[in-house]
Amino acid sequence: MSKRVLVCNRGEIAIRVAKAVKELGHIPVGFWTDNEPNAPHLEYCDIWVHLPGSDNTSTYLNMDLILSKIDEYKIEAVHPGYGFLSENTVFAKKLEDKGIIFIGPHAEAIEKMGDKAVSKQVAKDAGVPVVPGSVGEVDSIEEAKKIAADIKYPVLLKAVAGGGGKGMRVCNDDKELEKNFEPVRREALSSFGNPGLLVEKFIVNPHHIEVQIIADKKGNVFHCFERECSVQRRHQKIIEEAPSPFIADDEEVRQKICETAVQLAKEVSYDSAGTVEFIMGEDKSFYFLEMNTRIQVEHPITEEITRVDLVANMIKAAFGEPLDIKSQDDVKILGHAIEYRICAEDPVTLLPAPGKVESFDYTFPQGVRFDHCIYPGFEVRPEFDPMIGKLIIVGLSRDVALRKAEVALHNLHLDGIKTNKALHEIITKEENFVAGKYSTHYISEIKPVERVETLKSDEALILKALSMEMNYMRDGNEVLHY
Amino acid sequence: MSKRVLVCNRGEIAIRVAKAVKELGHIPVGFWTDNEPNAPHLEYCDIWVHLPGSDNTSTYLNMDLILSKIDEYKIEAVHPGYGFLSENTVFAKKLEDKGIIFIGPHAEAIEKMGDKAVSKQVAKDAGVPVVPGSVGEVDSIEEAKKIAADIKYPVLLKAVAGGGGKGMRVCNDDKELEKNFEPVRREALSSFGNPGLLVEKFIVNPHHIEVQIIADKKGNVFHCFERECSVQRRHQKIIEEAPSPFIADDEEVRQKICETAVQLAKEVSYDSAGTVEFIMGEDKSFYFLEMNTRIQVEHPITEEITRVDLVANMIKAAFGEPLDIKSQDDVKILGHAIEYRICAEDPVTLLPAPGKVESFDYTFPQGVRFDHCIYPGFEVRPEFDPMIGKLIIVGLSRDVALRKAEVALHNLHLDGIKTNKALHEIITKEENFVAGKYSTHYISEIKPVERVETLKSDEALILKALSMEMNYMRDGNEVLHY
Amino acid sequence: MKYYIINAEGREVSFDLSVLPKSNSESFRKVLVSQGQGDEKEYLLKNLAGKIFVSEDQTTWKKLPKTKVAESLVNINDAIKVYRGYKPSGLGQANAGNLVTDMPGKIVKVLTSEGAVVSEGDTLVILEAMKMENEIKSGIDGVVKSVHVEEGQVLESGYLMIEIEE
Amino acid sequence: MKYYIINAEGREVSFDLSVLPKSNSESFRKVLVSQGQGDEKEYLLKNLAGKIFVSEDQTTWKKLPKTKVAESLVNINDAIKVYRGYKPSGLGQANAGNLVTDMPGKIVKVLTSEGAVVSEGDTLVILEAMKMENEIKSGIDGVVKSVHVEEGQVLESGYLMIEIEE
Repeated sequence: MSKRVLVCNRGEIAIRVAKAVKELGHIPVGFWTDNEPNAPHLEYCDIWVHLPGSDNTSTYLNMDLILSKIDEYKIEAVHPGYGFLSENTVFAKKLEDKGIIFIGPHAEAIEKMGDKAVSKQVAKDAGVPVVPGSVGEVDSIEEAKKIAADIKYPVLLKAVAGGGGKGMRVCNDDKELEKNFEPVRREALSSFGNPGLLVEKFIVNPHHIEVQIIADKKGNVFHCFERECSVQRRHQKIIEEAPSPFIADDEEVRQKICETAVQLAKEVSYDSAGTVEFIMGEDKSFYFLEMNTRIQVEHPITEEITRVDLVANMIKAAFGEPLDIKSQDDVKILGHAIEYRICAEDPVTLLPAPGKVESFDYTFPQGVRFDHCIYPGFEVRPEFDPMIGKLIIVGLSRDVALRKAEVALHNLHLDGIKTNKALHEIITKEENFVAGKYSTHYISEIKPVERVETLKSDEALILKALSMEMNYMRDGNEVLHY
Repeated sequence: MSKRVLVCNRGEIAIRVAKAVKELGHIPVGFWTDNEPNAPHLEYCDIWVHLPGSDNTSTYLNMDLILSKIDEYKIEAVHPGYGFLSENTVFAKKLEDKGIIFIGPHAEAIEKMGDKAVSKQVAKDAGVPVVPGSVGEVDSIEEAKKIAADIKYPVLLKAVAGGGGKGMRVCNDDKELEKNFEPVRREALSSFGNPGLLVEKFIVNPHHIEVQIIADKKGNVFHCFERECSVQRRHQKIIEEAPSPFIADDEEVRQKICETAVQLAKEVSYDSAGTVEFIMGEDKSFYFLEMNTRIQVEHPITEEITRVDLVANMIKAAFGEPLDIKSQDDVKILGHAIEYRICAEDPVTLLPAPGKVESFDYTFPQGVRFDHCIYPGFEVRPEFDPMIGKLIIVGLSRDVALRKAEVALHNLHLDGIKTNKALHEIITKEENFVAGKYSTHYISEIKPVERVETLKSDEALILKALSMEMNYMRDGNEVLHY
Repeated sequence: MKYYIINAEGREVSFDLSVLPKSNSESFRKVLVSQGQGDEKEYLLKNLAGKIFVSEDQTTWKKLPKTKVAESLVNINDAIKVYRGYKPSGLGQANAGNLVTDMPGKIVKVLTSEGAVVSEGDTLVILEAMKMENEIKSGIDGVVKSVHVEEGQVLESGYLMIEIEE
Repeated sequence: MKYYIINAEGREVSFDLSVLPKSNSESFRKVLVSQGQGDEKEYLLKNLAGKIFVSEDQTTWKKLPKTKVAESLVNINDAIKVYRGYKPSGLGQANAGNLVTDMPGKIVKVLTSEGAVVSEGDTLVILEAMKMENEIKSGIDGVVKSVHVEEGQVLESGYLMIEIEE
């Protein structure tokens, strides 16, 4: 029988989650805030709940307010999406205490794995190789320097509760460590409501490879193979692909890393969708990095090559229902998928660039999936993630996917806001990327976008005017006036 | 280097083909006719060519006019889509003579396989089992009766050049044969420009199972497994799925039927995308029915379970380029796909119902592909096929696909025209279909749609008015007046 | 705004629809619908991503089919005529004597007046629509019974401009 | 229809745009654009499935981005102001003395006339938009230099209604 499921998030992931909630016959409940009264995910929700306020701290991060709304609207289950409260143990616990289903792993698993310091220890105990670094939280700059001295620079300074690259900084010496310590603390607090920091060894020319886990409450833990997420900028993933072109057809390594991930998940009796992140050296040796105990931005590429609906199965798991997968053999790879994160950012300065979408249109080839929250008039707010869409391309092979990707990117038109589309187009044609040869330093190695062609010629201006003129004609044909 | 490719068709298939043409870096050229000046496929074409006239005979079936346009606009290749001139040997030959690439098999293959009478003989010679019946065209009712007497009633009367169920009739005795002979001739002439008829044994409770072939000009012939097309009405497919739930996990039969199809294709050195149709008895014995030497309506379900882009590869084959598939082992099945043909027809009388689409909207779950040519204002013309869209659902398993299908159908909203959506919804919940147990007589066995809920209550009417009111407000907010 | 809805079977629904002024704090419109005294109902309407949603309690919302056709709504098996504002005589079947706008436009000139004797083909109104001036001619010989428009007035489709009696 | 386009750098493009009457046989609109004598160019515009396409030869067509914003077009890194019809003084920076419509609407009442002495806050025009009557007030003390609107007139956004001199 159908349950009221709170989609406790916004943007494209809220839409993705609401779709899955509906697919399973439940009732999606969505939030809207004063800074986003026209939140596009509401279209997929049957019940709309107002969260007063215009900053995340008073809305999507406001646990008490959200808990009161959960009572008021008789919510039976909560899907946290990614970011916000998705890996907040306190939130998960409070829901557990209320007898409300948290669509994610049990609180203890979040506590252990969601917390990088603890998870590292758990991994060690399980015999999973880890990157050398601080065992627990680092509370002072002095302690940080001590650890850095042990493990040698360069070191990586990162938020305990972090993820998705937010709250991370590489430091090459004590001076940089001092410079970054406090800023990263602040970023950690504002982004995740937790100022805890870690210090660990920074591996040179690494690959970021992660394994998708899906598990149920009956002890079944399956992997859905790996994702290559090495195309990053400032530790922020911008292009992901599955399977990894680095592992390529080295089935031995693929099996090893996937089984390692399953082993670790079993260690904490993991019972939901999650991702085990590894850092892989050029000799294909890998170290456990962290585990994300939530659905991830890049989950669609895994869905496209395995046909496993991760979000739907995550919900089924939380409800104690059997997964669509009966055995590990049900999970196979067919084809190759690439995800491009479409972000509202200045193509030259590469900084987030909020604004209002004035025109939005695309004509994609067959084999393209676009998870997004864009519509003409959609406002990209500075308070929110500039990532507004994910262009997912799938083909029989990587070559086919790249062929389709080039055309898809070219035919995606977003006007009114600045985006990183040009960057994606450059990368898609760049020889090293085409060859599948890149580490996490790729972006800093290739030439960034210098200038995006602007509306220069009179003709271009005139065509804009013609477009408007035609709009009036069309609408004039449909509209009644008062 | 990029070629001008004529998309010699309209509707959803013209859009599908134009997408593939663009994907491969070529220039799609599209036709528009006086009865469809706003043909939606033009959006995907860079060059628009006018075919004067408002009936198919003077436009899409007008070979001479089309050939003259091909000269005028310097077309280098032609994709015929399905229907119209897609299996017309004369057309293919004339293009060959002009040195223009016909995106389909070589003319001789069309002649041999496109012609049911000849193809049957070819199959026989190749040792492929065929359904007993007339060897060649039947020119007179007397001859038809003689054959019927030999092979015993019931017999199937069908157009030589036919396909897609058009120009077909079952006759149970001489009387019915006499009654149908002339009408079917006329239908054959008007639909395919060829009045030739065949008479063959009608098999009781059969399954319609077909195998997808993709081949290149270097002698590589691959199959992309089978499709189950037994949900038919008046020999018109309305729901197809892949793989076949009837063959299910009987890999032996699957291999046998697929290899038989490849063998037959090789017999005529087939060099494009094509489909070998079989009729399968309840003992899983199968007979060759016919070969469609063109892309088929239901090609997407094969694309979704194999990830092979059939249209793109068909074009590559015609241009003598290597296929995306290097060996038969590259073709694997992952998941299960179902296609629902969305037709503009009266849900009660089941007759085509032309009209104008007044509102069109959907919110689909993840895993749905919708190949269509619908937009608000789109006019379904009586001259054209009432099939305006194909709702393709894919999931890890058939159960998952059905789960998604139910929600997808429910959330597809088409207003202004009558459609067979209600029929699809009933079938999707019907126990025999859910169990995957059905023959080609399925539709006549299940209860048809009796009545579709209508706009009755005052409230419903008021809500319509509110919707309008809101439209004016919205547009009034955007539109400039003169 | 008065609404008249007549469906195919000729059944008529009429009601008063008033859109309340929108306060800045609200992201939706309040609409009052009255089908007669006492019987008043408030709907909340919201335009989201170009789609229209309706709610009665500001919590449960459902999407309304966004009909782009102005004067007529056609359901899967039910044809309906909708008139806004002025209730035309002749209801559904506006005849040759009822000059009804078939597209939105602005009255440029009214060339007749009540009581005037007109004959078929006479231009009675000039309507500017689609940036063209359209001469609206009488369909019959007769007497102008009433003129419902004035110059400068902006009209929707399906609006009865002039009625003529034979 | 006269067009004035001023982009961020203040560069101005002005041209005459006339939409030719549409014949029934044509499914597209012909538009003449003139940037001065001799320099005239014909464009073909077509609305297809709600999208806009342009062609110069009726054969090769390309899609135009369908901008829904009326008075301003913002390109990926270039802000542009567009005025239709009347060329406002002050170009981009319409100031407190230039009353410019910020939404489409219809003039209900004009409460002033040329030469009138007005002071800041005086209501000079009542503009009906979004079914609400909006009082358009003077932003400065001064004398009404010119009135460009009349009652009943329907205006687009960015239209200069009244100019006031200090």
